[in-house]
Amino acid sequence: MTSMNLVQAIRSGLREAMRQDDDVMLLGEDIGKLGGVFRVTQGLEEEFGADRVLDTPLSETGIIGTAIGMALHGLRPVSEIQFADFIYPGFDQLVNEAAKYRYRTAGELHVPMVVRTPYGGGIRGGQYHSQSPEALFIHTPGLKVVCPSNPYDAKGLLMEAIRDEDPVIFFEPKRVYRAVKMDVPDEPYAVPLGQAKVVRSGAQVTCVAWGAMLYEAFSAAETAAGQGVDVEVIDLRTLWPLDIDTLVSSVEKTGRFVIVHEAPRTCGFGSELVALLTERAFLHLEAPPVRVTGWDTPFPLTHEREYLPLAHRIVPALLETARY
Amino acid sequence: MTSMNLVQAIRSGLREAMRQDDDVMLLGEDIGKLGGVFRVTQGLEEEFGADRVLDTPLSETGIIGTAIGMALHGLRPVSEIQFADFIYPGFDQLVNEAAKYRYRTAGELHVPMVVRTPYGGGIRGGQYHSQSPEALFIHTPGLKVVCPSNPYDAKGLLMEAIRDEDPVIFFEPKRVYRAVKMDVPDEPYAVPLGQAKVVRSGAQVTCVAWGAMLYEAFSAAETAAGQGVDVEVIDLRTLWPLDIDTLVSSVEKTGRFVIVHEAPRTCGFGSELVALLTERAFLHLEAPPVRVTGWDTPFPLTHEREYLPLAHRIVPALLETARY
Amino acid sequence: MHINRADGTLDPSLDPGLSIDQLVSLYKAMVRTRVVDDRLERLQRQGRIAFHVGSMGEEAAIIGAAAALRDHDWIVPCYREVGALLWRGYPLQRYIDHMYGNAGDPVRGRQMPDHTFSREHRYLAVSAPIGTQIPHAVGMAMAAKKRGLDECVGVFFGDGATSSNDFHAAMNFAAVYQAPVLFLCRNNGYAISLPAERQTAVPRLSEKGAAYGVPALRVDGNDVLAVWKSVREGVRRATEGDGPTFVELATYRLGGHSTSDDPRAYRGDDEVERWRKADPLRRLRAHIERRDAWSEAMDADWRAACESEVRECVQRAEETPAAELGDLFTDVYAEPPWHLREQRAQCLDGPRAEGEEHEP
Amino acid sequence: MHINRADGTLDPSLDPGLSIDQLVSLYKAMVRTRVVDDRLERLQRQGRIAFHVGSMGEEAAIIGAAAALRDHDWIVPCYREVGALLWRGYPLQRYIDHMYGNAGDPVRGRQMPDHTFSREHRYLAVSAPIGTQIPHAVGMAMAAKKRGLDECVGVFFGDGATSSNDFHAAMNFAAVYQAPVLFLCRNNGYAISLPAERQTAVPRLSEKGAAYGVPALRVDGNDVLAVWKSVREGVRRATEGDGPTFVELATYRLGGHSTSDDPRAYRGDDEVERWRKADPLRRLRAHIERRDAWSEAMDADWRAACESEVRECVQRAEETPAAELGDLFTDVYAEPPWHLREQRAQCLDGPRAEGEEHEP
Ligand SMILES: Cc1ncc(C[n+]2csc(CCOP(=O)(O)OP(=O)(O)O)c2C)c(N)n1
Ligand SMILES: Cc1ncc(C[n+]2csc(CCOP(=O)(O)OP(=O)(O)O)c2C)c(N)n1
Ligand SMILES: [Mg+2]
Ligand SMILES: [Mg+2]
Repeated sequence: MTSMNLVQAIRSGLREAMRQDDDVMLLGEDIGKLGGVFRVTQGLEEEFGADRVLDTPLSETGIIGTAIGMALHGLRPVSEIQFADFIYPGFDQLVNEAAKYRYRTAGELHVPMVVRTPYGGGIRGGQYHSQSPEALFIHTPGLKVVCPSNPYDAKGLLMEAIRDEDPVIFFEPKRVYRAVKMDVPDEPYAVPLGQAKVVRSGAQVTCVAWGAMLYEAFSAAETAAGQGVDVEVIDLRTLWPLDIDTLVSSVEKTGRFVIVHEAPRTCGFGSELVALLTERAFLHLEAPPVRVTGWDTPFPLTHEREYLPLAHRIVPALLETARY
Repeated sequence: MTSMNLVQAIRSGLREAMRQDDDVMLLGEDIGKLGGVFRVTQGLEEEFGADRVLDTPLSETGIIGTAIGMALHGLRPVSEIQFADFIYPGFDQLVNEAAKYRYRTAGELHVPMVVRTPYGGGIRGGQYHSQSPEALFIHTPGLKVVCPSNPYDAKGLLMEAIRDEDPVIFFEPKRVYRAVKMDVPDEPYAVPLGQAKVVRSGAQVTCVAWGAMLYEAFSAAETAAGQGVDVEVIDLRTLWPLDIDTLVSSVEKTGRFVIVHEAPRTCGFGSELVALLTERAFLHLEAPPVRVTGWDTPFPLTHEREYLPLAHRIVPALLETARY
Repeated sequence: MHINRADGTLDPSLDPGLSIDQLVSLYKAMVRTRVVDDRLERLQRQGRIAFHVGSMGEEAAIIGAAAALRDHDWIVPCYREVGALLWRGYPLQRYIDHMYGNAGDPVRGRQMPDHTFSREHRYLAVSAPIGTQIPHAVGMAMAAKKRGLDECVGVFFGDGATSSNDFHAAMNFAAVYQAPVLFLCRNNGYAISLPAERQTAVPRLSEKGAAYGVPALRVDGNDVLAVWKSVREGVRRATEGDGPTFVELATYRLGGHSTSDDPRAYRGDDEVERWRKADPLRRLRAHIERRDAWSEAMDADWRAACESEVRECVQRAEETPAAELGDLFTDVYAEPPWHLREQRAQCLDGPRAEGEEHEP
Repeated sequence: MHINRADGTLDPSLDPGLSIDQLVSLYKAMVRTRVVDDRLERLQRQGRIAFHVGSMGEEAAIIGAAAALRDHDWIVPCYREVGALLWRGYPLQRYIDHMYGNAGDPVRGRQMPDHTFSREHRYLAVSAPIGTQIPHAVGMAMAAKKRGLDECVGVFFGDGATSSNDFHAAMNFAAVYQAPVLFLCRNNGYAISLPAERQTAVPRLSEKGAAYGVPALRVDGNDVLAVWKSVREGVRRATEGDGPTFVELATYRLGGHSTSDDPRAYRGDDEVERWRKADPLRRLRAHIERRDAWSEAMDADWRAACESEVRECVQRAEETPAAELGDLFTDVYAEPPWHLREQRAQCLDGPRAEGEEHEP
């Protein structure tokens, strides 16, 4: 056990995966000597050599496209996209190729690869260093989408994602990178994909969040508790495939739910969660579902704290939902 | 008035827009001599010349990227992306550039352009000639998304989209291209963006659809009527910004709704409609919302008619919802 | 480069010295591909299959390149290279089953006709988006190199694909990482309707190599010997650690882009006629006939044999039932998650589509 | 190309004959940009601004190119060219307000520092995604050409951007449509930490022109005269209908990539020291001093004037209130639709964020 922040835990996950399996390769911009702009891969080029840690030219098409080829050949590439905002030049390769390869070869060829990318706001990054595009990938059959909120889960989920036989988009909450520390085993371990975690159990309202917003949801739940409202907080951890059972049982118990995410509200993942839970727990619902999300604007700079669904916006949503 | 199919009506809209305004330009692959693979632009190069109808190299990045430049300079480019499935190489330009230009220049520079693209299944096109990616663009603040179901609306909406000051993605239901004929004025006219149309009024269930699936919804409603269930069918026409009032009043009246779309269910536009209507008409709802959509797989070939949400799947949804 | 002259003689200074048996095999493969193409086009016109994208006129470029690669080298196709797959021994029946999307289709009716693959024959899966396969080839080559395998990758694409994002990224990565890959650019004169001269301002696509530091050459793609020789040289370079090579195979698409196309809308018959005279089959035939290894009678026999082979495959394909409905839901992920299990049950237990879709 | 020698003399055979006044103005603009850069870096270290991306060492490339364009030609920037905007007379106060994202910021606190624009100065808006501006420039140039305007477009980008999808598409479209555009490639040696030698396998980025049929040359980007002359020649070509030109401005980024960077992680001090000797300011100063148009005293005065100008702007910027909260919701569309009106009201009427975000 070592006390690690999120960056260190992810690095540890990468290192252990590379030690275990010579086929694990890293690709990305500035991930070599510099160790990535967030230093996640620091020291890995030194340990594993420049032929396993590829400091690539500036092309997300090239990174993701060649990673697909490597995966088809049996390697396990883990790409880093420097910011989620810059994933779009590789979008075609992800949604038309990686996601569909297994299907279009009836399972004979497939693409076991991971694309890691820091996402979300809160670091004064404005519209191009703050985006949360998870919904685009959840809408794409064939991709898995993971988003850890803490160092322990991050390492375990990442190692599991690397072992997974399907392409996984791994969103890292950059606001949490250095803000949270916790004990993390030094050895390899797995946190299975597809399992959400009830981080606070409560009886009156279910609050679903992931990544950096989990902390806001949690803090809002504590505040609400002070005002007599008992909130259950669920950290999704894997966004897709979703742990539907955990969510439905919680909402069946509470009859009320609030979804929190950073991405713009419209067609965000929150809308899918509202739809699924409304469809499946309709007769249990005692209040309209509520989404507390980023606004439907590009991500701003100066007012990012008013854009993000921080606790000050979650608390009233929880109270109103509970008292509806 | 001339009886026109969808292809002819769209062509007529393009022709009238180009006659009215010398700044309207067309760009796209094979849109010149060939008139596009669906022949929508047939004859336009001849009439307006190769410097207003640009038969471009094979690059969606180039088409959309240069169109943005033209729009910034005051032209009104209308690009054709040969199939919606091929829009992703230009995705970055659409979501990071076109969508955000006005915001990031505080309104001083903006991008009045239209991207036309045939979408959807039903022509035996398999996974790369059948996709319906509207949700990805609806999730992107700054873009408008239009999808006509018939020739009259198509021409009027297209002319309005070309005049619009914001970037518009214009999805053309290719399954309808030659299947529907109706009287269309030869002269220019507008169908305003942002207005849905109640194409069949009914009291018991609201059924929302757009594009090619409108016909399936309509037909299913007729079948349901035969079984004593009175369905209101709404053709969205503009997907975003949404005509929320028409939808909410309908659902307040019926208390029940079914959403139909071709795209995969998860994080499709249906989830947003379910969320919005559940949030806003919660106390009126008498049955859980239902989505009848494409399955969460890549678009198949042989079984495309079992993939699409055709009437045979909509009818039971309507009946069950009505009788819930 | 140009070796096989129209009169059937070879340029002795360039002759790569293929045996006459090899040349006859190449010719036979080219004819077989042509016969299959012809038949599929007719089937499409009869409405028995939905679509076909053929290689008429490009057989030397495709099969010559496939022959120059070694059997264990990967081929990464565009969509027009089924001749290369058949050259490698892919069963014709399997291909025809694929064209019908029936239960024998290796992709289970999930892709359009002419979008097949074979892991066994080291032939990657066709996808429609132009250019996307090019970085895959580079990634595979990088993997082979990292693993120290004596393996290279030949990737096919068209003149149009040189404008794609993927081409640019792939060429650059290949050169930077010195990947053992061959860029096999079938310049068949058109990207659907757009002539290659309007695709790019450079007269020869091989000039594009210079931007990346990828050695590039242009050869007569209708001359199977020139194709073979240049590709084999690329294989040598790749396997000796000299990195990628770009070979422009200058040829011509004698047919439409696909059965959905109407080439008369954008090109004249005279142009097509000119190119018919440069038909790669005719040229190679002149050579093997000149060497008395082939004759009019053998030609007729071979064509007849190919035709009856195709006819039988078609018959069997038409008797084979459609791919199973349940197949719609498998292979999205390694294991089907809850939502796909649920949707599969809904679909299989739900009402079946009957008759036509609904249009007013 | 190389004109201004280290000792301050000019190569007479290449001298473009700029007047001494012009040269002094260029020098002064370069110094002013350097002073602004210095000050912003310090402000960032003091936590008074969030971020800065400077141009130390690249002033000749940026300002020389801007000067060679005519005032009505559009400049399409990457993010490191504020020197070009200031050269065009953009008020320094507006720039500093932008750096603070305050109420005077022309982009209303919506973009990161150094992402400004000015329609009035024909300087398009900076965006962070690398390369995306390059096709915009080509589209603008195509528009200018279609309208018969005597106008061209100069687009800046870095060595890293040559690997982008957008570069590839833009170069190709520019050549195919003979757009009056200048590709101004600031090769400053690095894309963040990746040296240009590993960005691509070609030693000179100007070799990339050959792939597209875009005439290309490489000049010493630290020599303002060589920059000016080559860009002016490109302007001539563009406006005479000869289409695009690619100019590689070979220079060096003396500072970090941005204030977030730590260049010592990937390059040695000795390399930086070597390039400091080639500082473009020093070289031009040697020339104008040699012609007695500049002196030690004038230099000190000018630097002091620039410093006090910046200081005043900073002070005013710090006194200016933040951009308005309501601005968060405008300019998404020409007219705000219902959902944004609703969200705006929710936000303005709702609780305000206080204190810190919540982390455990
Ligand atoms: C990204 C993308 N855009 C557009 C298309 C539509 N399309 C299919 S084939 C084709 C032309 C391809 O030309 P080329 O690369 O020369 O190959 P050829 O068909 O001539 O062999 C186009 C534009 C596509 N498949 N993918
Ligand atoms: C598409 C994209 N990928 C990655 C980044 C992150 N990034 C910002 S600047 C930069 C390097 C750019 O290098 P270069 O083009 O040489 O310009 P320079 O900063 O040297 O002026 C990178 C990788 C980005 N902004 N956009
Ligand atoms: Mg071609
Ligand atoms: Mg650089």
